[in-house]
Amino acid sequence: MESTLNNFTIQVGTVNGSGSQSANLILLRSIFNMGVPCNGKNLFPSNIAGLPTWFTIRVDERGYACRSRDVDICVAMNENTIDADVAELRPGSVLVYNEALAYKPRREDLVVYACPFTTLAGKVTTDPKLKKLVTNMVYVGVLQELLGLDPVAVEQAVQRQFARKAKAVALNLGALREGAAYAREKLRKKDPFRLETRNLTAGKILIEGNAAAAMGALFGGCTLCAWYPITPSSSLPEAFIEFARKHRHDKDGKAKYAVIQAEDEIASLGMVLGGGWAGARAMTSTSGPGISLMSEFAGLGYYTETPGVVFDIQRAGPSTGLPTRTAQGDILKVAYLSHGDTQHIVLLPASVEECFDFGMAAFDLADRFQTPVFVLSDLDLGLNVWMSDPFKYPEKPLDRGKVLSEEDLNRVGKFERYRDVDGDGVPYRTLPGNPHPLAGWFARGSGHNEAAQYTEKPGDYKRMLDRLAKKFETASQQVPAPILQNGGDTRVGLLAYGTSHWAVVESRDQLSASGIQTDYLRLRALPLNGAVERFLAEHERVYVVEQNQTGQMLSILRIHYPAHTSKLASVLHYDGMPIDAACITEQIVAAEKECAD
Amino acid sequence: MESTLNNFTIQVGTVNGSGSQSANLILLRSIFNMGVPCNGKNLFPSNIAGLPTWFTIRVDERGYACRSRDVDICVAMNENTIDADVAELRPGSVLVYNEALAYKPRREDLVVYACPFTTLAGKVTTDPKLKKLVTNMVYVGVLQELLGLDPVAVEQAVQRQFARKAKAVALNLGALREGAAYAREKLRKKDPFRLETRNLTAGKILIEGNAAAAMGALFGGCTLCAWYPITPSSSLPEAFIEFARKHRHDKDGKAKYAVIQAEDEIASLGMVLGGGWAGARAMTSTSGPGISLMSEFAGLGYYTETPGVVFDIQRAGPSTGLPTRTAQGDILKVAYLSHGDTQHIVLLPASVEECFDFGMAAFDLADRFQTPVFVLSDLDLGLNVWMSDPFKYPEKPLDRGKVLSEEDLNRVGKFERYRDVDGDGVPYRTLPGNPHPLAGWFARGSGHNEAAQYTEKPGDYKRMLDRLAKKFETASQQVPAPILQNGGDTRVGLLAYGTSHWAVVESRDQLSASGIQTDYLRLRALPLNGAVERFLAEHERVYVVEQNQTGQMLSILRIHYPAHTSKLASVLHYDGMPIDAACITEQIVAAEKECAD
Amino acid sequence: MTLTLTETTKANVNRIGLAKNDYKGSRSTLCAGCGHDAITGHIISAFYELGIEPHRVAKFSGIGCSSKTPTYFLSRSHGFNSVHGRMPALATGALAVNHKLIGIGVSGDGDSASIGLNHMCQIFRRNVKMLYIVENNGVYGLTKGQFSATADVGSKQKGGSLNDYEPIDTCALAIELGCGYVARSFSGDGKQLVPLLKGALSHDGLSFIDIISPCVTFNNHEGSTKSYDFVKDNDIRLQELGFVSHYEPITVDYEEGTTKRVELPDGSYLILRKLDRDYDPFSKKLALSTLADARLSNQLLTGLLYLEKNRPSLDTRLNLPDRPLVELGEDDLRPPRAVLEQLMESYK
Amino acid sequence: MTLTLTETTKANVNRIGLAKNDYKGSRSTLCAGCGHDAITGHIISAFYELGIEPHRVAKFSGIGCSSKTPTYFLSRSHGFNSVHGRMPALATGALAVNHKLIGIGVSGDGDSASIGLNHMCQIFRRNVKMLYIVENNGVYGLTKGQFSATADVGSKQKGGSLNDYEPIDTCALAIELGCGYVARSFSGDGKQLVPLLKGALSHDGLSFIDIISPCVTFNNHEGSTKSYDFVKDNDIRLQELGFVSHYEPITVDYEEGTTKRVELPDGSYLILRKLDRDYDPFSKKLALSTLADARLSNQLLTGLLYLEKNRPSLDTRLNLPDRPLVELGEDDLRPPRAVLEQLMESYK
Ligand SMILES: Cc1ncc(C[n+]2csc(CCOP(=O)(O)OP(=O)(O)O)c2C)c(N)n1
Ligand SMILES: Cc1ncc(C[n+]2csc(CCOP(=O)(O)OP(=O)(O)O)c2C)c(N)n1
Ligand code: SF4
Ligand code: SF4
Ligand SMILES: [Mg+2]
Ligand SMILES: [Mg+2]
Repeated sequence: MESTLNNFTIQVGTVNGSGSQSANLILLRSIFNMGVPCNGKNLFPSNIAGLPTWFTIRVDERGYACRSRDVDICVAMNENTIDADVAELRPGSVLVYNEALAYKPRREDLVVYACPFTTLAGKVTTDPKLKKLVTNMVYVGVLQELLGLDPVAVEQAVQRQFARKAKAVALNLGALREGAAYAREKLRKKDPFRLETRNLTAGKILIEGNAAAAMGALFGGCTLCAWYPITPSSSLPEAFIEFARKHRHDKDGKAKYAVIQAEDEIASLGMVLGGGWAGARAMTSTSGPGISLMSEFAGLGYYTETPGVVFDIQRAGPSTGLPTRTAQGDILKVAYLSHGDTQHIVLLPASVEECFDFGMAAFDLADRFQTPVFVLSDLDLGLNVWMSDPFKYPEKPLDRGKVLSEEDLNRVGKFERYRDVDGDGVPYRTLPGNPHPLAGWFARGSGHNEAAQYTEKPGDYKRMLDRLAKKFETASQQVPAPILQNGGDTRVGLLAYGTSHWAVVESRDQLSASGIQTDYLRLRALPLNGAVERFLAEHERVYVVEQNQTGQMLSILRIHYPAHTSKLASVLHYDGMPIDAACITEQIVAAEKECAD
Repeated sequence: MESTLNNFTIQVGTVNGSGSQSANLILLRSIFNMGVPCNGKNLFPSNIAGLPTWFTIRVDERGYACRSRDVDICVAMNENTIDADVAELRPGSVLVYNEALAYKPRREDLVVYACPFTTLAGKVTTDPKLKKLVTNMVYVGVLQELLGLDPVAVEQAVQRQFARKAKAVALNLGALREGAAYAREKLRKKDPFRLETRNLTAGKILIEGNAAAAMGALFGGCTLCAWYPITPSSSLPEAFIEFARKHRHDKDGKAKYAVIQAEDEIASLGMVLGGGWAGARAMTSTSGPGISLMSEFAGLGYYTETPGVVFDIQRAGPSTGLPTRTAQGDILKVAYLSHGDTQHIVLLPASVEECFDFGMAAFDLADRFQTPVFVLSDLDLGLNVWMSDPFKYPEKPLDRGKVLSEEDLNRVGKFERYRDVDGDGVPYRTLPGNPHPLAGWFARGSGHNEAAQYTEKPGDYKRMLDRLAKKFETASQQVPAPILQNGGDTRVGLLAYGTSHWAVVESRDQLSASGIQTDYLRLRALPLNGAVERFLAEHERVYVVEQNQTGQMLSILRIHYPAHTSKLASVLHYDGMPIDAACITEQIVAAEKECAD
Repeated sequence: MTLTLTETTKANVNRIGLAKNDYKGSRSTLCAGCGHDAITGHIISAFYELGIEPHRVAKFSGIGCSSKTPTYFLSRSHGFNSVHGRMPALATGALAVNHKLIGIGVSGDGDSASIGLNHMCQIFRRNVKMLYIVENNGVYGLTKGQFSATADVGSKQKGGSLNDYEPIDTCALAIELGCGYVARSFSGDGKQLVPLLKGALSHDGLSFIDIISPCVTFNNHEGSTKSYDFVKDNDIRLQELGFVSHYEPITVDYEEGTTKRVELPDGSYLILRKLDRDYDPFSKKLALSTLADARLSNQLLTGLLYLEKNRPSLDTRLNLPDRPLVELGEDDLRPPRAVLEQLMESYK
Repeated sequence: MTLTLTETTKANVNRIGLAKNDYKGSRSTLCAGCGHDAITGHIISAFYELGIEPHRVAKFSGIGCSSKTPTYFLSRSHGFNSVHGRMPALATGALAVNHKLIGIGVSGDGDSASIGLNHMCQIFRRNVKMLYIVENNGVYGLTKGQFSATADVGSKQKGGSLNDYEPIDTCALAIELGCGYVARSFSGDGKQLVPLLKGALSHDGLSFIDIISPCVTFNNHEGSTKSYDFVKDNDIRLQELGFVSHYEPITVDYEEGTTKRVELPDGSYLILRKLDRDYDPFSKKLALSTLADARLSNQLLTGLLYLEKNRPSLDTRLNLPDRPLVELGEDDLRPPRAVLEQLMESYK
């Protein structure tokens, strides 16, 4: 059996809008403060208040960070879900529940702790609103006692959570202590789950992907953020606003950035392209429905060769789908977004660190290749709290790409906007306001020649398309390269991208334990490049792991690597929950067994 | 050398807005009236008046109907293009030009006929506006004489063209006769191109694809047409309006149809889905940029399972591209239009007859599968004049799909909107207004279960997606099947769809002449079905012919038939002009040679 | 369930024998105290009291907290919760092919004045016969409180930032663009809102009601101009309203001079009782200038703003037969063989 | 080339030493006689006469015959012919990051009042400093003459069908939504239009000019309300207009009482000479009701409809520094290492 020391999953079931989020974050950070690796996932409804919500904390000394399918400790605070929550527990799991709920425990195979949370909360405040809020803190106190949370670590976490409000700190610590005291006095530890101080989180940070990406945009030199609210993307521009307010004002208090809440996603991308054309680094952030609305402008950006950055925080579903659930369902769509022969550079961050890095790199690539760059994050990465090494300050300066200034033009003496001067498919551009008499040119989404003049001539038109293809060929060599992890056996390869990574990491260990050694290539961008082909060539069977129904990345691989397509198989997960390791392991073990048969 | 009797191509270069279109159509129809197969292609600028435009007539007794790369007879009426037009002629070609142009013939290898068109037109009218218009008729007269056009056939064509205006008929016949007389008296026939009466067009029609599709919609029972103007789509709804005005009014003069010019393409598709949900057959028609804008609603239609028909008359380009040039560049985009795991039924007409047939079938399929159906035509098919057998009246009644009436509900006694009752993935629906107490249900683009209730449950959500996949599996068996033409050799297979068909037909003969026998499968719809796989399995090499840059159908084939993907190769054409046979033949001959090497 | 109903069901059933419960929907999942829930209650009252058969109703919405509400009333009707901002298009299509349906669209200020502004404006022009409600809270509730395009200049976001941009007055746009029934009301004022809703359902054309509907979670604080407190302090009623259905005898007594009876196309009456000011809802110019003045002086004017009875609705403009298009049978839908033959002849 | 220029170039160069030719663009490909070409000519005159350096100008457009025209003037400027209806978004983004550019957007009635209506309305609210021109011919020229949303009810299409839907009065919307410089003019009236254009370029905020611009090919027949003949018969000028640039001495003599001098933010003056009526362009209410009356009586009012000088433009609202964002260097764009370290600390 697996050790249960510093290795278990807690799930807290509450009602959204009930203030449980601060208790959950305090619990998470307390564990983190003890030096034990952990991360937190929020499972919430597409609703503002009153519906069930769950927070899961995965504590794992080995550093596994994907969702764990099984819950070890269930804290049940919501009458409406307690039955279902309990039904899903494995034998031996722990149930901590609020006695105030109309619930009678029926399962004998669980370790059950009933606690009078509401009564205990009543001891610290009589204000009914406050009481409701601090009820959640009581369970943190109970868990502190049951799991062996370091009280200092917890107190630090509380201090931090309510930083600016001493009263709130006192109140919450009070509730916490009530819970701890109750557990100490009334509950007898009957379960195996324990925490012990380690030194594994020193120097690390806890952060959501959207905040990390916004920070990337800040350090990436973004000066225009045009956006339209949508779950789960909104917190990205909102974080950008917060960072920019703090770190991007000049000494006169003027804003060295512009944020515009647009009327819709069409306008958001329009503003971004306007900004990019004028020479700024501009971004927007959205999710599925917004991506669909951006299709037409995406094509304009591609064909006029205008830089811009689009963050897509993917959520589940065709159409509105499940706005508060995660997926990797836009990749095929975004890769070719817009009618006609259009394609895009797509970055695929798997971690909060890559949200930051690619958040910056996206702007460099957009400027370098003069084209919209899409960064495909997802709800799991964007909204959940991940442990990470601190982000590294970029060593290289901004790459502003091929922009000709007045002096450049004086020197070069000629300029044609869409001419492939360097043979890499990437032309030069000038920015509006450039006073050189040669600088002016006219951008258009209709047919144009090297000199940016309107044309309908078949040859001109085809030549421009062919140069665009060459540009993307060049880009494929400069986007973030895939990362290879060798497992020492070339029979089975795994391919994944984005947040599926974390489940793959754990699954590879599970597979290895069941005798299947795997190599693993993590894709980090489109267009794909040579390393992918090599990986495919070198392996007998390659499983492509992704969180969508139709195997969208598999489709892209099949399009691009026909020679290797027969060795590709899909490992899919598409029910809206983040993918877990067992789901991959089971599918691969079954498939490998078939191969062996 | 090929026979030049009833086998040549005429190109007339004029200025758009100069009234040349009626002369061109008269010329085309005169040939048709002689029983000689022919069709006409209009090459016009994205402009209203004043820019160069060309009309080509391919006369071909064998029935070849694709664009011919070479022009045999060039009628040059436009000073701005005459030099370029002449430069492209092969030796031995004919040049007929207007002496009034500032042009000096320089090529010795052509048969040149200079005609005083303007002067001759001046003989029939002094009104400068009229004179400009009838100048074009003079060249028809000249060609009548030079090519041996039957004067009766010509006169019929003139009568028909100006049906309601006796004066116009007289004037144009006058101009025509001036041209003929001039040619008779002043020109000595020096070229080999001749027409001779045949009996090959009896009973046939000449029609544009957009008119044919509109007629399909009329006979398909469409009652709502919501549209937004865009080239080259507008003439489809406009034809529908015309047909409906004539054939869809009740005895009180009321309209048994509704046409709404929407504010944009988003609203067009929204209206269509509203109409489909309410129980009508509704359609819209658009082109690339409109398709992009429809992305979000397309996903709503897919996921709520709402019928609707979208005609996409494809034009060239990413973005605005070349609005008046043709392409097959939307197929990959439309197949998966919208974010998330969305897919669509797509019909691929190759002929005006199929525009009519699929125009009807699209509504049956939309109702049967309760989903948006896309009909992908293109500019070449939609706007050009094609010879065809007359359209056949449908033998089967309308298929309105699984709609439960009040009586049905009384009988069945239960109803869940999204339950897979029949095991084919296709659920039942009720329409608004149904008074049965069980009839009401709520459509939503967010997660829903069998009973159409909101849900975020992973299992519910996944089950609906899996049923949708099953529905499309069922659909793949009921969409128009591919058509096989056996060439008796299974080494080389050709795959094509839509208008590429016509070039393939001719190219197969050319290939055969150079010793390459081919089988040919013409795709007519997505989702693809078993017949395609069989064809791939049976051939050593399969060339996929299409009019786009990236091999979009090839990509779809690669996604769906990984086992056969290595034998697929692209034959592409993407400069905005309709594909010609030689372009295919050359690419295949070269590729086959490589295989042989 | 947090519905506030305007009246308790005195009689147990209405004129078509249905109980109020028959007009309800599934349980609301909105925040307790949300203005939208109160509006849901008033909608239920209006339909119940009018005795409309639920199956004749078609409900439409976009996306947002407000757009969720059609599930909370009339569960026996068909409904369509579509995509953000595009409800008018969907409703237009559905009601064009079945103009016998009683259409009700519920939207939010974000849905209608931000992303969906174009479609809202165009449906005013098309005058689709339906009731169009904007549940206006000045913010995007469902995405957590960002300003919408109806937020007033200087109004304060929960986080503290002020709105910089001119608000869009949807009623002024409706009047400007030719809508024939335009009203503004408040979610908490059933006495005013229910008659307005009933009047709207009796109007022949598009009727538009902008209802201030406080978002208790994100826009009910001080400094907000869409809070319960602000409305209470600044609401000025243009008139007192009553409604008499075409099937009821007129029992309301009305004084000459201060009360006006306006007949609606279905024979019902709106009763307008004069309050402080003498407002004439038949003048477009007056309506527009009154709204402009109110905005300048930070007043919230509620009541019937504008009424114009004779604008042709979409189905009239489309020259539709009485029998809705969806009821046409195959004979009507597919012209006979002879028509195709005739058409083919014309292309020969 | 079919440009109609308002005046022949008397002096050969303007105050910055450029000839009128330096303000021209490539050859127009529009129909001979198209109103749009005349407007192009007036735009050239305005920029030439104001002596604006072409490189400081950024041109924007959507899609349509009208939207093609930015290629026909100021070829030394940068320009962006974007997608249908979305020009305002593009211009907003570009001018937010470089508010020193002199922005001019040219759109059509289809582009702005049909597909792009939302974006046009929102740019009024945002008050982006730029000149926004709608070349209004009541039809979609480029797609061959379908009605646009500005076509008047009952106006006749070339094919003969009548328009059924209320027109959108873009000027009324502009005024309603807070635009501070709103005018209507006619492509053929350079005397009025050129001063209006110059005034617009001196305004600090969005200036909007709706210019009736007949489509000779599809909407110049009898029964059209956007034909040359209709305009000639129904055009009523609100005032006579003149413009005096901030760098010129005021030489126009003006009579007390009948002439008004309005100073613009850059020190230039608009000169308004009273005609028949005494119109005050500073009153929003008057502007709106005057427009409403004119519509009822089928009059076409041209001239300066509304002027409000002190609304903050977008760059002010965004609190932007004087130096445009695009000119910020790496030091400004990327905060120093210490900031990242500090941020990282806060997440530890
Ligand atoms: C295309 C698209 N963009 C953004 C969203 C996210 N979204 C959902 S609701 C909403 C705003 C709703 O605001 P409002 O209409 O005022 O409704 P309220 O919630 O305030 O009642 C937004 C932006 C979406 N669903 N679709
Ligand atoms: C998304 C999209 N839909 C439709 C079109 C087709 N289209 C091109 S121009 C135009 C209308 C232009 O009308 P207007 O703006 O009035 O310009 P005008 O030609 O009359 O000057 C349309 C519908 C398009 N280019 N893009
Ligand atoms: S967030 Fe606001 S609008 Fe949404 S349900 Fe809660 S109170 Fe109502
Ligand atoms: S079609 Fe009309 S708008 Fe277009 S160029 Fe010709 S006259 Fe001008
Ligand atoms: Mg709202
Ligand atoms: Mg127009």
